[in-house]
Amino acid sequence: MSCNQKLMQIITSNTLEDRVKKIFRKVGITGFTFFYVSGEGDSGVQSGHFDADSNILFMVMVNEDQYGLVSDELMKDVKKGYHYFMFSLNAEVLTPSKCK
Amino acid sequence: MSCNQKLMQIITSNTLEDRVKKIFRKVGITGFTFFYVSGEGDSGVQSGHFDADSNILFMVMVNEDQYGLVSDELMKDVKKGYHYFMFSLNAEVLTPSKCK
Amino acid sequence: MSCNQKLMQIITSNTLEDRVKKIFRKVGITGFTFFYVSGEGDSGVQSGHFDADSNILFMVMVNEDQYGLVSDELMKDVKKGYHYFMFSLNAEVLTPSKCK
Amino acid sequence: MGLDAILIPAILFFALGVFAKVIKSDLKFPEGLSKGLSLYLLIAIGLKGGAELANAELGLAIKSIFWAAVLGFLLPIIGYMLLRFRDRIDRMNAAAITAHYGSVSAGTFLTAVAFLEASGISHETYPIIMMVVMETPAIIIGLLLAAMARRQIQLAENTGDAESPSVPWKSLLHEALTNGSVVLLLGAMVIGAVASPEAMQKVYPFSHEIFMGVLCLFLLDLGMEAARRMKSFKKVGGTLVAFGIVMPIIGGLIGIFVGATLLEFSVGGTLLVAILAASASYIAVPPAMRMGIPEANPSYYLTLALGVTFPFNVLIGIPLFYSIANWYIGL
Amino acid sequence: MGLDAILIPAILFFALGVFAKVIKSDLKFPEGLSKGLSLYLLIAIGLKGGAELANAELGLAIKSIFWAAVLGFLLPIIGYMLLRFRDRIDRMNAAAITAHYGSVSAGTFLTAVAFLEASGISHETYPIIMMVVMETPAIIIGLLLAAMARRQIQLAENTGDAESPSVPWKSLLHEALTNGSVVLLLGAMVIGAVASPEAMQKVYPFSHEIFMGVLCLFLLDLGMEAARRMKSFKKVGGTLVAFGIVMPIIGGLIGIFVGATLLEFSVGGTLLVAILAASASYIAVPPAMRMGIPEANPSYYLTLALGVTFPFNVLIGIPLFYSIANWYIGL
Amino acid sequence: MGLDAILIPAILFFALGVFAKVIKSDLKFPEGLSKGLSLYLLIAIGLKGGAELANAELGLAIKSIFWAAVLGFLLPIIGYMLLRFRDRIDRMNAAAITAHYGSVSAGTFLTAVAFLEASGISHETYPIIMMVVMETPAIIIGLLLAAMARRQIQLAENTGDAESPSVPWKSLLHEALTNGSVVLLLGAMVIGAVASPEAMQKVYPFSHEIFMGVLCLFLLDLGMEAARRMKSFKKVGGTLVAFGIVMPIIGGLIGIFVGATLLEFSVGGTLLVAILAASASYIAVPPAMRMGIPEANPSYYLTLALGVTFPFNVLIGIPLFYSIANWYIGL
Ligand SMILES: Nc1ncnc2c1ncn2[C@@H]1O[C@H](COP(=O)(O)O)[C@@H](O)[C@H]1O
Ligand SMILES: Nc1ncnc2c1ncn2[C@@H]1O[C@H](COP(=O)(O)O)[C@@H](O)[C@H]1O
Ligand SMILES: Nc1ncnc2c1ncn2[C@@H]1O[C@H](COP(=O)(O)O)[C@@H](O)[C@H]1O
Ligand code: NA
Ligand code: NA
Ligand code: NA
Repeated sequence: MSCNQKLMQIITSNTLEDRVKKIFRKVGITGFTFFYVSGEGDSGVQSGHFDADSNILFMVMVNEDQYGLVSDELMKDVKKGYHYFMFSLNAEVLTPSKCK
Repeated sequence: MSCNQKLMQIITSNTLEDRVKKIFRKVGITGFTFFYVSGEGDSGVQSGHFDADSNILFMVMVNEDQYGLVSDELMKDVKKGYHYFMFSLNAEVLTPSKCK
Repeated sequence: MSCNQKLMQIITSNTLEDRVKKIFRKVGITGFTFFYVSGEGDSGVQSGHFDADSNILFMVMVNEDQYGLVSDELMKDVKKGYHYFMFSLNAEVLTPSKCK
Repeated sequence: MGLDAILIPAILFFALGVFAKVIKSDLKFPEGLSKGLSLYLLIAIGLKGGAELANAELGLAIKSIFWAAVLGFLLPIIGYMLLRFRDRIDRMNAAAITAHYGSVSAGTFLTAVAFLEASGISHETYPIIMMVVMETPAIIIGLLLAAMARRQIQLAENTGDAESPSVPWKSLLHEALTNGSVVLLLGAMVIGAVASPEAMQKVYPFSHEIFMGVLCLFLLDLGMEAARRMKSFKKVGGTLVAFGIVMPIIGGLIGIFVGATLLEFSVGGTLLVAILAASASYIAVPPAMRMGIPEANPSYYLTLALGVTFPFNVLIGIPLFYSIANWYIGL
Repeated sequence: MGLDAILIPAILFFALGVFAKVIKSDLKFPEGLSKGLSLYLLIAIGLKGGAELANAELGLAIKSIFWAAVLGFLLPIIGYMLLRFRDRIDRMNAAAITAHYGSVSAGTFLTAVAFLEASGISHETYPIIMMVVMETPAIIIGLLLAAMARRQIQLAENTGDAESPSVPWKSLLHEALTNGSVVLLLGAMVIGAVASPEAMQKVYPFSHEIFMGVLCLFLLDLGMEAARRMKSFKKVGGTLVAFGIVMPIIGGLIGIFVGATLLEFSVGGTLLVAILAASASYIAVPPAMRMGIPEANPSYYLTLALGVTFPFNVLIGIPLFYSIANWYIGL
Repeated sequence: MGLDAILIPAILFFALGVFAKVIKSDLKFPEGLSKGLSLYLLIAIGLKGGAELANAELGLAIKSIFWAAVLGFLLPIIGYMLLRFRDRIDRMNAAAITAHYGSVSAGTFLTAVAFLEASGISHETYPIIMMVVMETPAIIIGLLLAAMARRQIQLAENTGDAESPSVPWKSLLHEALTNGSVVLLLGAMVIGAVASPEAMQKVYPFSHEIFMGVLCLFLLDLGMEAARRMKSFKKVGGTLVAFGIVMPIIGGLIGIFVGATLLEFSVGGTLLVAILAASASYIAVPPAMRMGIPEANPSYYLTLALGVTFPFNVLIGIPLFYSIANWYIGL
């Protein structure tokens, strides 16, 4: 009853939380997980003190179709200059209800 | 000295923290990691304000034997109605003492 | 424009945060993510109440070269007795600027 | 009793929180803050209650405890019947939802206290001990209803026991009795009662003086959270939303009867009993339902308790029950 | 006006925070604490301002609001011209940076208030409402400058619109007006103004009495954060660091003129206007720039606002502008 | 000096925390809260100490500092000898554990202060500065003992240096001296001493008045944490648990001698010195041991400091050492 899906992870500024959630909704994603992280990168140190220097990490498990849709949408934003650090991992989903 | 193992991740309600830990103990798992996350899914928005609407994410690195044991136990709960979002990733463990 | 890289994760005591960051800097890593987690393992329960019993989890996406460099450096510390729980996952990086 | 009765800071901050989310402001509380505030409030109210109950009349205290337990057992049963009427809501969800209405919302209770204090109306302190008592029975009733429902479903489906949760009664009762907020409230009451008054004096600036301000902050956060839950109205459906308003009215009226007639409290004390009966727990009960009735949908009961009943009580219930109590006692 | 004027606890704690990071201490604040402290401070200052403004002179209040808006529009344009002089800083970064200087830093403002109170100098309360007003215009100007810059870049590159961010004006204006700190500050002011003084009295121990202490804790944290940012000076470059000092001096002088001459405030009130003009926002504006000008580098504007201008104002600006205001008004 | 001496709120809250975990309640503090409370307490005690030490006698202050340093160097050596007796505990763990006993637990110290204040017993303030002094020497001794042990192990094993940690003395001394709690305590003391009393007055509601209440909250959390650690008794073994009780008794007695005879303090001041000597650090030292003696097992020293010695001191040590000090000084 398990299935193979893609675990996408997106690390970006806390201030773009709603923007990313809107993209999820747009492509029909109803399940996702997120938490706040710190980090360093091209846009400097994100130490988590203010909204503007906190990072959020989204984890979203998607099937092939959703994967294409959501990464296309996110990539549009990347081209506009938004800093999304995105990558995906191959996962085996064990919860049966999540394999439909 | 590295080895291949499974990184299991389980996302569930904060209120089931002890239940999951008990399962770990039952199958002999002594090492695991967890942290609190927010999310959305079939059981609604988990915004992290109260214990009842917070999520916990468990990460546990297991070998093949443990993998079978722990996923069986967790699946029993899933059948009872508990919401565990479970998946596994293939990992290469580098810390030698964790490869025994 | 995507590329395959290694997602290294290092779980260790909060008190070694600066030590790990120094290693990153030494091998030329400028981008990484971290957050605080709880856990159990050989060094006991890390419940997150004090600096001494909190864990930190580092996520760092590296190419093959960096992977060798950073894991060698970290392994030196492991041999000295430092508790680093380290593993790596195969990731597909989607952000173009991170694939150079 | 005009509009200005609800123009107290606590309620205004609640309204500000709702407003912020309605206009989609990005105002956000850091993680952990609302849990911390809620710990503080439970301790403060417990200490206060304990210190005053140390001088309480034993007979009346026992009577209050008795009627609190009765309310805790009775209300969920009324609620269950309402929800199951014409089979509108399935058994499991009905059991889980109704348990919330037998228990209490400390936030609503404290807002009612603030309302009374701002209006200069005195009140008995027995309702604080009633609050402690009411945390537990509703959970037990909810679990019992669910266990019965599970049996019926099994009989209907003729399935074996294999996959059904054999109710872990021991651990659930333990959960109900050792619930964090019960322990904190009861513990603080005991400390407030046994510690020497001089020593307690040094704790007052923390537990009493800054209390109202902390409550404001807490209600601001709850306002935002309540508004966020309101978005789920559609998913939850009209029946449940209606229940979230009807049930507190029924509870409040029963509470007024218990407070005024059975316990012979003043208008202030009666209002507090009404609020105990009218409010729905969103801290202690949901975790117990998560554990004990995993089949129920958490977004139903959280939306109801927090998105419907809580704002209803804060904005309408408190002044409404106050007026009714006033009128009823004055008869 | 000697050294001891800045020996007030708030400033000393800021210095302690800087010192801790300079000696590389491992002192660390838990996550969420500084966000929580900053919520508290906004509420407290809002309540205080609201209560006092309830008795304010309408004419002067409107005049203050008007000049606050003018400052908010004017300062970013001055800043933009400075940054673009000889094409030193590219358009996008110039627009994003300059928006911060039109808005205000509540932390700096509160330090100035603490400075005045410790020195026993009275001040008008209109600057609090000016602070609210100034949060928004600068954001709008910044976005306008960026939109113009984007158009020019496109014309220059002759590229189509396909990949350029079509400015989502609606959502950005919404963001500017419903920004968390605006809502909190304005909301608390309204509550402070409409709630009955007796009810407010119960909130004071929380909002007034422990205020100075909380401010100290907040500034300790900001001191550490400012010092951490100073490490990025090299990356940011000399031009920008210089701008981070020159701009608040220009702003402060303009602020003194507005406060003393146009609004005819006392020395205390004039200092506060100077600080409004001199300070750079590091809470409200950066998120808006992240959203609206994604092309700009966040480490530039955060380093400037927090690592340069903030410490400059706290340690030098406040006593400096106070002396100048004193001299100017005494002329 | 009966049971009611420990019936002060602070100790009762500690007991409540232990009780909650013993009955397996799900009571939980949000992440970061206990770190935040501990920051607050260090600042508050520092400010208080600084303000009073500004008027202290220089001679006695220097004498206190001297004896504090002696205690900090001496106690770990005694502890090391006890642990190494008959080779019961290996060298690395012995060094790491013993360092904790040379340093102090601010939580225990503050509970002792609360105990004295609740009993109306006055005390000298020099122990506060002694607390600051004692943070560091023990860390250095611990590292030295470990360095010596490492050499011996190498000689025994005849291995090269390749894989052994060449002690990074510079960074470890730096760590010991710039440790967060040292910086905060010392910084707050300096601020308390140099800031003008009028300005400090505004900080008092935060730093003094709500102090006792915050301490209660902190001890509630520590009680839960201590109880959680007690579960590891089995892993840690009887020898270590016994050490965790014997060592504070030895330390306390030496502390009484230092306080009463060498420093000629009153009973109150003597108790505080006894507690400094008897208590084991669980905030400043563990991180230093993590860094400096990675070979040692952290669960040993955390279990001992937090699960054994801390509850022993709070529940038994304080009244015990008080009685002994009383008797000894009365001789
Ligand atoms: N190589 C990396 N490995 C892990 N996280 C990274 C890496 N690069 C960037 N990040 C994360 O992504 C965020 C945004 O990156 P950037 O756009 O480079 O500023 C950073 O703050 C980090 O949290
Ligand atoms: N597709 C998904 N991707 C990532 N996380 C998910 C997904 N679906 C559910 N979750 C997480 O699992 C939790 C429980 O899911 P559910 O049982 O669907 O309510 C949610 O609150 C999310 O945090
Ligand atoms: N098998 C495991 N799976 C996941 N996390 C682990 C595992 N073992 C150890 N950890 C994490 O690594 C930390 C240090 O491990 P240890 O060195 O065994 O004490 C623990 O506190 C856990 O957070
Ligand atoms: Na109720
Ligand atoms: Na400005
Ligand atoms: Na000691």
